[in-house]
Amino acid sequence: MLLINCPYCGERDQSEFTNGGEAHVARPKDPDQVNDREWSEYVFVRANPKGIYYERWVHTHGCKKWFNAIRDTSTDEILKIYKIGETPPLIKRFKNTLRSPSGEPDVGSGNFTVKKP
Amino acid sequence: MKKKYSIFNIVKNAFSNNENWKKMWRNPEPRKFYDIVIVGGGGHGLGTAYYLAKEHGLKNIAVVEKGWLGGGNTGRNTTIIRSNYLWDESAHLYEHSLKLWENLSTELNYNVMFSQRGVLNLAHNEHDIKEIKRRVSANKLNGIDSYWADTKQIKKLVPIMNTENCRYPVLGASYQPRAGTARHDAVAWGYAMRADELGVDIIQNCEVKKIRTKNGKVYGIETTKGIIRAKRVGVVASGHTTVLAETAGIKLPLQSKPLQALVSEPIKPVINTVVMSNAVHAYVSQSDKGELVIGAGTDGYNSFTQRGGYNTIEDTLRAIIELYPIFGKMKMLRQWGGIVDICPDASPIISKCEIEGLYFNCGWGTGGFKATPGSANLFAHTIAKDKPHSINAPFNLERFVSGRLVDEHGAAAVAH
Amino acid sequence: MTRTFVAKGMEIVQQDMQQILLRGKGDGSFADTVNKEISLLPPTDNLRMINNDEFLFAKQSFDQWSLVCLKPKPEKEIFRLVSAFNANEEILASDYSNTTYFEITGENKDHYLSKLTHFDLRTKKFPISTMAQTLIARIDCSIYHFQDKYLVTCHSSFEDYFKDRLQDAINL
Amino acid sequence: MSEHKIYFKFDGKTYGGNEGDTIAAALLRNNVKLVGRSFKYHRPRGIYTCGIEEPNALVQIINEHNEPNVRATVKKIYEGMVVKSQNRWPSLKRDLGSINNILSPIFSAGFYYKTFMGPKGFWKNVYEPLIRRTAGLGKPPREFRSKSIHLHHNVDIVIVGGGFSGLLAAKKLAGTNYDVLLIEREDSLGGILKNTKKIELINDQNPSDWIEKTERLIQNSRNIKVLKNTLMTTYNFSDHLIAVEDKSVGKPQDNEKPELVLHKIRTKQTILANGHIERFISFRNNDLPGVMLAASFEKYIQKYGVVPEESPVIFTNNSSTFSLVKSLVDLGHKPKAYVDVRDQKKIEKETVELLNKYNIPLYAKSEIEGCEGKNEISKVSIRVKKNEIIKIKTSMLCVSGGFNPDIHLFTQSKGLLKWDETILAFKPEKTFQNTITLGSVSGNFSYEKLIGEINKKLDFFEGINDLEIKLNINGPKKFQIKELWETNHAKKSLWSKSFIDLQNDVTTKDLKQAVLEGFNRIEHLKRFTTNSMGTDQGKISSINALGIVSKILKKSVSEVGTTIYRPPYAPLSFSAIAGRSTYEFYDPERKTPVHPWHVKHNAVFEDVGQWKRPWYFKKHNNESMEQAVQRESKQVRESAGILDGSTLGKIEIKGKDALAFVNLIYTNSFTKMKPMTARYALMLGEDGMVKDDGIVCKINDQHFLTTTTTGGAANVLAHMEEYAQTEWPNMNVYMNSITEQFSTFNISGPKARTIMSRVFNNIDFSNESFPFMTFNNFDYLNTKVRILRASFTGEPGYEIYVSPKHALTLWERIFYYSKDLDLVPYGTETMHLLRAEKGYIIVGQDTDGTVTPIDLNLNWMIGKKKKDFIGKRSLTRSDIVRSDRKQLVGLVPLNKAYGIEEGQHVIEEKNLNTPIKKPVKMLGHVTSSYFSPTLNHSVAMALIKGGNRKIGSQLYVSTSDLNVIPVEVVKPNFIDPKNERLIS
Ligand SMILES: Cc1cc2nc3c(=O)[nH]c(=O)nc-3n(C[C@H](O)[C@H](O)[C@H](O)COP(=O)(O)OP(=O)(O)OC[C@H]3O[C@@H](n4cnc5c(N)ncnc54)[C@H](O)[C@@H]3O)c2cc1C
Ligand SMILES: NC(=O)c1ccc[n+]([C@@H]2O[C@H](COP(=O)([O-])OP(=O)(O)OC[C@H]3O[C@@H](n4cnc5c(N)ncnc54)[C@H](O)[C@@H]3O)[C@@H](O)[C@H]2O)c1
Ligand SMILES: Cc1cc2nc3c(=O)[nH]c(=O)nc-3n(C[C@H](O)[C@H](O)[C@H](O)COP(=O)(O)O)c2cc1C
Ligand SMILES: [Zn+2]
Repeated sequence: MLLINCPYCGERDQSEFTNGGEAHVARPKDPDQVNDREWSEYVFVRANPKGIYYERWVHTHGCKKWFNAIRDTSTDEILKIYKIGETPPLIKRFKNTLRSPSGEPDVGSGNFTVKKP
Repeated sequence: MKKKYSIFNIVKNAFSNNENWKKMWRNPEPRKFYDIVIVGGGGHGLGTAYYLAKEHGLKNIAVVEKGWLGGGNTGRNTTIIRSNYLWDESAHLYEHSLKLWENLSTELNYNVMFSQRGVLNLAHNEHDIKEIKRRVSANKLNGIDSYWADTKQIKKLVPIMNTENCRYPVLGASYQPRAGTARHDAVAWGYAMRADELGVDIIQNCEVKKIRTKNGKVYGIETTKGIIRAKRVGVVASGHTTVLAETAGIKLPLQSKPLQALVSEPIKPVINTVVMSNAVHAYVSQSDKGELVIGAGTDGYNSFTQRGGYNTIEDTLRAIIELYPIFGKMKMLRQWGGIVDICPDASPIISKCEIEGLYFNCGWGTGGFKATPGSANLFAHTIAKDKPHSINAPFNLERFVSGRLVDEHGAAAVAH
Repeated sequence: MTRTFVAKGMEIVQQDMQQILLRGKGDGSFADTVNKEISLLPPTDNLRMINNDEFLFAKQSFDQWSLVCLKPKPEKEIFRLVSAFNANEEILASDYSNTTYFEITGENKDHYLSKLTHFDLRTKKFPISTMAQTLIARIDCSIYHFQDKYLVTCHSSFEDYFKDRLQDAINL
Repeated sequence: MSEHKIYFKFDGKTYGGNEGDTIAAALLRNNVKLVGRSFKYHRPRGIYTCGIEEPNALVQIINEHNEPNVRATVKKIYEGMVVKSQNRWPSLKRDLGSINNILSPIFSAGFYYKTFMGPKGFWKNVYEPLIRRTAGLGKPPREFRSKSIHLHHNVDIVIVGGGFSGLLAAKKLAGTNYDVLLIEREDSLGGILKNTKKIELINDQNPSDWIEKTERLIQNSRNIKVLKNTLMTTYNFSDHLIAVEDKSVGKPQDNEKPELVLHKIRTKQTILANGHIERFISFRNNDLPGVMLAASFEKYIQKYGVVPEESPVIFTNNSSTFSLVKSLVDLGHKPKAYVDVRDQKKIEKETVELLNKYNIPLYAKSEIEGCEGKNEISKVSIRVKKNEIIKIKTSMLCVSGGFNPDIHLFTQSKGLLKWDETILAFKPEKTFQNTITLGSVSGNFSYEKLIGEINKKLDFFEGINDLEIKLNINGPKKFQIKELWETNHAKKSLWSKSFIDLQNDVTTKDLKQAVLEGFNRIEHLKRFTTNSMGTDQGKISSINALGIVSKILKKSVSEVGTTIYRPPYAPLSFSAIAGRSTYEFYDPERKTPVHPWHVKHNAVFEDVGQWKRPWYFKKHNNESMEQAVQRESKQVRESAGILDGSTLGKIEIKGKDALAFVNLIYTNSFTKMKPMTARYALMLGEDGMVKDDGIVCKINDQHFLTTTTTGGAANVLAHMEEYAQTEWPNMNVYMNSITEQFSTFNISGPKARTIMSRVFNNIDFSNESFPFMTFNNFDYLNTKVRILRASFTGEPGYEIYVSPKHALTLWERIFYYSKDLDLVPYGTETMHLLRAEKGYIIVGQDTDGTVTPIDLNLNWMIGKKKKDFIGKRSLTRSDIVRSDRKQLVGLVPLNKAYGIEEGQHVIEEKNLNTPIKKPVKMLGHVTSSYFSPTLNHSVAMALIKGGNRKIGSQLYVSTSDLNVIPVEVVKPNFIDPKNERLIS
């Protein structure tokens, strides 16, 4: 259960929010100028990285405002929250396989919890 | 078939104190080159390798799995199998699979415990009723066993269900008697054993890091065990498919989300039918071991952590005890998540792509276990012939450009 | 109708109040328009509420305010205020009077509410004279934190459900 | 001990126990050792532990709604409690299922997968039903509606475990500015101090006095709250914790009160001080009743005052069993033998001295080979020097195989573990969340180091107290252990078993077999053998299994790894998780202000989202829905009807850019529209599919009012907000949902105008001054109304918007004024029928997310000149412009007596050959179908392939019993196609 820091209301339980998928996907300014493939990418294709992910949330059961977040989808850690319109901050990909609880390790799936000898 | 399992063979082994069993599959080191590499050792991947060898007589095949066989969604799903889908394309796909299920234990000589105990999909409002009746009609005309069950029939199948005295009463259901469940792990193991027997190299603990291409053609894969060259690569990595596709420069319309499930403590049988409900979101069946296997809805955010939000579990159990008040005294034994890859139209992709020799089988989302034999069989066909089978032809990648989706969300919009 | 729920160290009174929901930039022209009608300046800090005997004025987020009439007014007066606010073309004012209002007092009010909401009511997190929009008993509510009481509001179609939940939480 | 005896029943026989006894303690008090049968082989099983880790002693509580699988070692007795053993028939002593034990060599790991495959049909009809009959442990519970509640906490620090370390941590935090919650699963604090003789004195006081004093200090500090009888079960992400409190410990359940409270906790820091779990050692028949973990045995003595056996045999591989000996000798009892696998030299001198002092035989460098007995142990075999076996008679054997830090919660939090060679166990290595581990859960098994550890780890908290503790320790100060997971059997037998998972009947042989078959990964081993998949989740067995497997695989335990720990820590009640938001509170029922009137007038309601909407009104009790709908529909067309449309979503949109905004949101163009007029509007998704519809009223270019479908209200507002905030943040536009601020009534029918003129006698409703699709605000009584001339029935109609406070009054006034005008209240079903006669669509019924406006022949609603609107671009994709897409048409049965069923399919075939073997080609399906009382035949709408071109042709519609009905394809407009009545 994430604890999400709404930029307008403060820290709230995840159950108050709705995720809005990838952030910074601009709608084509002039849809008629893009071809079918480009348009289909806008409508259907969203980034789905394992790791650093720029995404949107909306505080559905609170202020109803949208905002952006950077979350590591391999750990669910929220690394940064920023408002709509703000320049997306750069987060250096942090390499910390030890911390990743993503659950598909080499031997037993409990093994990510075990420090390698 | 070399490894013949039977009661005689079991007794024989019993008398040697069970100390002479043979390995179910080898543990080979990867070769430098394969004709075909399948990425992903789930049911779909192992099955694909099996059918490539068995039905297309192909050799020099490897399955590369980053963890352990069946450790992905194959090993963490609620095992519901049915074929009563709305659109013709889907109905043909899942019915193809269901027919294979009906003979799978015999075919593999490994009991996958396919249990045709019937599946009910409940209707809780007028909108559900309309949708379900439409689906039942379409199923019937497609030759699939599908019926409208009224509350009385439901009560007969599942006496413990609370159909009236609840917020959203049960008004009816679709019922497919041939549908049911299977023992998920056995499916992966059975396919693995038989594929191995046909010469397929099954390589575990080997993560594919990158798909290499050259001049628009597949060249091979980079793995944690080194580079493996391959003429054709089939990716069946469920939740991780986009991660792999991206390394070949391909963007797929998939989102990976957690889907959670839980089991209760085991009890003597009380529910002999699989029951699903969309409006009151929960589905349940009881395993042959006695625990209730309960599925939740997907969590609404992308994640690769194989766990989801606690609120989803709470919502699921609210629905469960609303529908089955006798489960108020049951206890949750264990709760887990898988990562499902969801397509915008809730239908899978079994398709070639713009890179020659690269094939994708993905987008099964919350419902691909039931498709395991069918999907594997059709994917093998697609790879072997470099051309889709007529059944999987509609499930191509082009559909997102042209708009010819197979939208299995059903009537997602609500009336009035 | 004033309805009361009582439990140990806690009392809930349902009140008749009225409300106007305001949207706008919150700039000078916004403040002027509002001030002219009710002689109150809109709070500028997010989640801050100010009040006098007549009105409670709270900023719910950067472009949204709620104005609660703590003492009932003739309906005509509300209509007048709404149109006066709406005369400013950069303000949207909607009559939100059809809302349900509960005042909760007593030293056990936090404990009691914690049966129904995950919201952090500790004063260090939810200071006096602030407001919050959150979930109580799984429905959308606003909570206004007064010196010695909470004012909780929700949509009126949830009124029956909400009252039943309040009573249930008292019983158990 | 307490004088007060409590009487309860176990398997029909009455026993007496003491207050505070668990079922297990009370049974041991009565010398009952056999309490259940195992899962697979139905072997007799007894009480193995004294706590939540119990794998064997699971019972059913009959008088608590038949609750199954209750741990006898946790559940406390009360007067009149009725308990039964599980998984046996006909009785616990003589259980038919135990025949499985004889067949056990066959039931080896993975047995099911290798057989039961043929002949055809046998699996389904013979084998599976047989297997299912043996499934499960307890019997299903009985119906019951729980009153368990939730309680939320927001705190700074949670301490899990009120044992020695937990108490010390709390003591350090007492009086600070942190809000602290201390959670202890037992009914008292103290943990190991209460359960063992390990500590003699703390600051020169005996431990129970020290606990009491410390507890008082904690309770008096204003910042620490203590919850007892509360089990921490779940450690979620973001330091979100779930704990469950048992409210009916030692008393019968009161069905009117919460029996459990689920605590949902948000914290900043979590201190895990939840201790350790003792391990066993596998040997032949290590599952026989009478085998018990050594620390558990001591806990029965210290905590419950029960001595399960005065002279047991003790078997150990570590230093901890000293205190068990001490506990026994202090009471004047004497263990029969003390068997230690360690070399005599390695055994702590305190232990040797104590054993010598009381003349207790010590067998060093020896091990238990196995034990014998029928329903409980009668003798044990000890392998002493040079493989020599000696047998000793005893009824109990206490085993200690070392300790595992109780890492379950820690790994749930995603912390990392490390194998520690000195304690031979996994212990926390790296935290993932804000977690601190203290005491034995952190792998610190030394009391001396405990104070230092706590001082160090809690140092960063502000204003923390100093701890000064002096300890007098009984026995060895340092924990020492020698690795031993399984002892050797004296001889090989097909039937001899040493167990690893007692609950799921997994033997060490099964593990070996699994490895032989290639399941050499721990997760495979688990699934193939079902090891640690029981209700105890392998609390005492899973690490032992790793030990054994690592030996077979010749790998280190670290390399083998653990299986993943998943929540909950121990089985957690469904109804506690669900809390109060179920049964009567499952989902709110939203009601309109006129609801009471509807109830009074026999409305039957339909669930639409959370709303209760009148579906139809029963004129009398015998009237069927069909009759009512036919009557209502006819009456609307002949005179007038009124519908409560208050549930429709309503949105007020305002701002300088409002016009541009609505032009982008809807397909229609609103630019040329005159102020105070209205327009039927469509909303698409970016994929070009119809998403919602409604009426848009324009007050002026800056101010609009729109309606949405009832079910779509929230989504439509969210959709608008999303675009306004994220896509076009520079647009000056605001919107408010005003759904609940206005009640809406739709009056329509030939007499609608008369009714309106009577109710609002100052308004001119003539076509000239109040034309179709215009609206205005009016003063009415003490309030205001907005009236819109629009219709969804094809009759002249008006929509009245009024403040909900006045809604019921107005509604009643309308009836008052219509007494002689035959006004009928109608529900959603009649509304659906009337609009279908006109060919108006219902989004969600005639559309399903795959339908474009073009498919619906609503091209006229697309603002052709608009450069852009949401979904526009998608309408030109190749598949969307195909002329053979499904299009909306009307259907009329050729034989007017036939009714067409909704959801049936339109086909070209005259007959269906049943049973259907080959798929039948379907053109599309019937989206709406009603019997029109006005036309006296069925009218239907359908989405069929190339429908527009098929107008006038004959096709067939299937029926649910697989017949066909010939139909004519027509335009979907059955009544008043020229709209003459509508605008009359
Ligand atoms: C909780 C839950 C409940 C479900 N319930 C049902 C149900 O009731 N009925 C139903 O039909 N379906 C259900 N499903 C869906 C179903 O489980 C999946 O659709 C199906 O199992 C997918 O099979 P697969 O073989 O494609 O994928 P998987 O079994 O996930 O196999 C993919 C494999 O690829 C491997 N892999 C990934 N990346 C790499 C890489 N880079 N290199 C090497 N290997 C890699 C993974 O480790 C994994 O083993 C459920 C899913 C979940 C999570
Ligand atoms: N020398 C030895 O033989 C030996 C062996 C092991 C430990 N030790 C020592 O024993 C001491 C143990 O102290 P400690 O405080 O770590 O353990 P403890 O056993 O005293 O306390 C743990 C407490 O946590 C409670 N608890 C456990 N899980 C819980 C849950 N999920 N929810 C709520 N409560 C829960 C238990 O009921 C118990 O009261 C340490 O000092 C350690 O060094 C000594
Ligand atoms: C159909 C099904 C039945 C299961 N039954 C049990 C069970 O009886 N006991 C148990 O501990 N786990 C059971 N599990 C859960 C597994 O232990 C495990 O949690 C799940 O496969 C996910 O893997 P992971 O937890 O290792 O990530 C079951 C899983 C499935 C899919
Ligand atoms: Zn917010």
